[in-house]
Amino acid sequence: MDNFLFAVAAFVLGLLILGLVCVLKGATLADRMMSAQLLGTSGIAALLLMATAVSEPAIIDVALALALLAAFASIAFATSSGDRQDRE
Amino acid sequence: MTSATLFGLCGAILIGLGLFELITDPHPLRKILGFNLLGGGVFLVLGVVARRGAAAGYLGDPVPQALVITGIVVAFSATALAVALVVRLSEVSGRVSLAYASSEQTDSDGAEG
Amino acid sequence: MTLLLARDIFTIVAVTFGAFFFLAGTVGLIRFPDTLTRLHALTKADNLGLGLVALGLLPWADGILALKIVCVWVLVQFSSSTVSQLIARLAQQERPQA
Amino acid sequence: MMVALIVDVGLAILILFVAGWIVAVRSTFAAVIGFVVYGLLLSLVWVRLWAIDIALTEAAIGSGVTGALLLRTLSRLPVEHSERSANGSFRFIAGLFCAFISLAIAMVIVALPEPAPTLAPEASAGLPAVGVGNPVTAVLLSYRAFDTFLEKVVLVLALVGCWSLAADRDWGGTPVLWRYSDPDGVLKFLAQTLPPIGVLVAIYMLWTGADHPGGAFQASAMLAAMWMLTIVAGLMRMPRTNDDLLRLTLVSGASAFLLLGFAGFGIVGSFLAYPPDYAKALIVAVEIPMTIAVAATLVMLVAGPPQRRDMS
Amino acid sequence: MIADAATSLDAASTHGYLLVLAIVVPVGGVLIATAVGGRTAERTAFAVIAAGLILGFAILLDVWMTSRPLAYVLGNWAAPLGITLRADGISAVMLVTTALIIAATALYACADFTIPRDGLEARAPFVFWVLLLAVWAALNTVFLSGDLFNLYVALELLTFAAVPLVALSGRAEAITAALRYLLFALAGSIFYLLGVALLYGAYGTLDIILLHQRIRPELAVSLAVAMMTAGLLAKTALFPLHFWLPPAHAGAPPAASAILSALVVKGSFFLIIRIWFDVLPGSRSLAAAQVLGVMGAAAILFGSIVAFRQARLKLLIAYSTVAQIGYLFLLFPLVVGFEGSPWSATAWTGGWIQLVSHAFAKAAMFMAAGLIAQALGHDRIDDLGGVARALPLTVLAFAISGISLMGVPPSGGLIAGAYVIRVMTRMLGPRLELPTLSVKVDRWRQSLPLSLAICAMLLGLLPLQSLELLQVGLPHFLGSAGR
Repeated sequence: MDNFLFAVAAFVLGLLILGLVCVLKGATLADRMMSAQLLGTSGIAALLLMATAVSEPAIIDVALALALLAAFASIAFATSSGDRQDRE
Repeated sequence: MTSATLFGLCGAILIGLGLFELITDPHPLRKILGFNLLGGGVFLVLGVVARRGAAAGYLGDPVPQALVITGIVVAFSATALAVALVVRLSEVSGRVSLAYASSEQTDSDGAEG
Repeated sequence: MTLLLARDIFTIVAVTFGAFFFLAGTVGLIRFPDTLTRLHALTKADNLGLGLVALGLLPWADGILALKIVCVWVLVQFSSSTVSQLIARLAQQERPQA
Repeated sequence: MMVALIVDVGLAILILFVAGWIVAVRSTFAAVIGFVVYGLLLSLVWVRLWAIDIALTEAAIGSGVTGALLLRTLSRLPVEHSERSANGSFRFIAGLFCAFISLAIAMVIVALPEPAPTLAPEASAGLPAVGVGNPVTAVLLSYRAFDTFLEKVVLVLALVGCWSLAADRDWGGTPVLWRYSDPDGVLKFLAQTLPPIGVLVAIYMLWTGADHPGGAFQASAMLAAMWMLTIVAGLMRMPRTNDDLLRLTLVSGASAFLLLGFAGFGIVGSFLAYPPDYAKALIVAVEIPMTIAVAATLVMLVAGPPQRRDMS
Repeated sequence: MIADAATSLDAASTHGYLLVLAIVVPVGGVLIATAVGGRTAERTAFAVIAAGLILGFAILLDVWMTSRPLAYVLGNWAAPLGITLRADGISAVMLVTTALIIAATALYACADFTIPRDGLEARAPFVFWVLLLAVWAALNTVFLSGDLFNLYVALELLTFAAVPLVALSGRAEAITAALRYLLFALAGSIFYLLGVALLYGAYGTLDIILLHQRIRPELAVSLAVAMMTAGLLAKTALFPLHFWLPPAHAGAPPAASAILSALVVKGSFFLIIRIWFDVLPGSRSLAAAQVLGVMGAAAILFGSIVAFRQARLKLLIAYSTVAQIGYLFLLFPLVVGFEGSPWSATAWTGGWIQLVSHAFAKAAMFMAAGLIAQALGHDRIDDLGGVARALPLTVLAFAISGISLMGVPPSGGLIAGAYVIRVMTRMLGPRLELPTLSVKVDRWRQSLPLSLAICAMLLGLLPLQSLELLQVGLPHFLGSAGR
């Protein structure tokens, strides 16, 4: 089971690369940020999987912290880029 | 190869990449990013040292781990100060560049008191 | 014994489906034509992908830990829906660029 | 654990890919987004290195507060794309030089002694005297408390340095985080629901930090993020930089350490030593002001120098 | 001597608490000044300076009398787990030098950075007083800490205190200079940290004395020391890593320039010495020392020539700092090259006297230049004619410190002499009418650079063999003249 969970974690991380390509290609700010949000969620999923695979509950705390803060960074982006447009 | 060595090598490359960005990119904000890449690499090396020192029932040596935490806080403070300087520079001079606005030796009567 | 086996199967199924939604979300993000449909794909990954993964892991966690996992999912829902709204607004504003 | 190694290799490749991209991409904005992702990946690496405390710190700082800081900075700078220095040969030589440095470091890392020297047994042996179960917390708040004390001073100085960049007339004014008109009230909704959870998580991190991964710094990053959220949503006001309470809060972390240090002088006869029976209680007692002080410092650092006039 | 030091690992010296106080008192000052602000900042600074002077001299006296280093084990956690503070001869000397120069600078700066009587806090005074104390705290930590990572935090503390001082004037050039300085300093300290990481990975300790006992000549050590030295060279601004220094030191307010040039660059230099002579075991690489020596010599030539060509007094002094830093590095090939012979001890003592003397002279020069610029409203060298009659004491201070820069190392006198003489001839040069002074400068204020300059001069007259103090607590490498 541990190996299975690890494998899924690896798979989700592999998707991360695809997501990164999105960030790279993203035509608009919104696209880039969506990809970054997806990356955050993927990271959280990978952490949850790893936490169970290696039975280290503290890793879930990292996921918790990421869930709170990655969202914060996204909001910082979405709102502060609005700020930029107001000025332009 | 163990995972620790793998991430250690990863850290070594990150150091090179960060240093390269720090040296070659003229944009100060990118230099700051370069410094952070570099810092990440150095912390990773320290983390690898910690992981290798697993003993006494711990999966890593707590001393270097604590050093990394202190280092991350210091690096953040550094980033904040550097970024504030960049913003101020662009407010004062209207540009984001490390080049000096005028030649160093021109007499702009800027002697301060 | 069968209970343990059932738990394994449940986890494998749920996590696999979760991973599938992540895949769908990512592919959607790359392939869909405009920002709003891409946003739709993203929310699928956020809601269902993470949700199923979390669901699959729940049997392995006890008490407070299970609560934390649920908490993680709820938090991601909160922020993802908010960010989606903000991004949708942003997308409307900068449509000419896209 | 073959699969685990594959995950690690994948992670290493990913992180190098992102780092290379940060270096190569032209748009500074894209580089900043890349940097947030870099922080996220680093915290995964820390998990894989069994350094959960660092993973928490990196998640809090790398993808949270630093991300906010850099994005806010971008919104204040004129939009411009990074102009590459045309000097190709300089870049080539610099590249060679950096590659050489990487190679040298790699050689040393591969040749590090086996078994590796470690202070883990000493750190473990000292734990009963400190009264906490998390060895990293013991290092930060007892064995090497002096480092942590000076690090709090570094934060205060960074803020003084940041404020020193204000215009003279703006001194004592109020920094501006960033504004969002929030037409749908979405942000307000989030700023009302998220912070209670965030504060709860922060308190949990602080409390659990004594015996499990977590601790004051992670908690303060969480508090800072929540505080910024409420400020951006307009639910709370940014304090003035000459506000007495703010100033006191900012120095309270380092000051608590200082008082504790002198208490150690008086009671145990050594600076920064804890009386054995109260060690854990004292550590938590220092961590609480420290958490609040660092949270306030982080918010003010992201917000930047004070301003008096209206931004727009 | 190592045996002495090793016993002090376990037991703190009787007066070891002085070391803690020497760091904690200025830090406390920083915290109080930041918290209360307003006029308190200035008052706190002077209270701290009084206490700091006493502490500095007390530590010096203790080390001198007992001929043993002072040590203090923080929190009762002995190395390798904990951090030990140590004061050997060179730390004690640097503590006192720093205290004296900070005190003089503070007196000098009162006039520029008075907090207005209405009690409203103003930017520049607040920042200056807080950061003056912070620089002091950081330097004392650099001089006293016996732990490599703690030294990293101290280095960063120094950077964070020094950079805003450079930008204090708020002009675009000053901010650019500060930003460059910050980037150099950050890169420097992160490489220092990398070296620390590698050393810990190889030997499992951060304590300088333990490391000295465990260290062996191997690749990890060479690379670590190379990284740390390179990082610190960038912070010390040794040629060719000096680019950031002249605009940074010339663009700061005079009181800040005095601190930056006299003391801050010495902090990272001190650390290089620590690593080379306290951490490394006996066999130091002469080749590496010679590389440092050659860079030093290049810095002397380059700095002096560029200084000679400057049109502005402050820039001239800043470039002469580049040259003076070069002189400091001549210590390496001399001490390493003569290792084991009495010459080594002479070179060691000579190097330290020169460092201290340069610190006093540089502070005096920047203060004098500040007074001149304030009085004349400019600092163009070509228009300095007649200033000697208007500000005789200041010009005398400038002359004496110039002579002490020229005189201490006999070999370098000529090059340093050229630019000093150029400035002096302008200052003393004939001019039909007295220059119009835009501001009147108090006599007591002029006496500050003068007294620092006289200190610098007197230091040059010390006989080189007599100072055993400078060798207290050093590992044994200086030959028979050492203890």
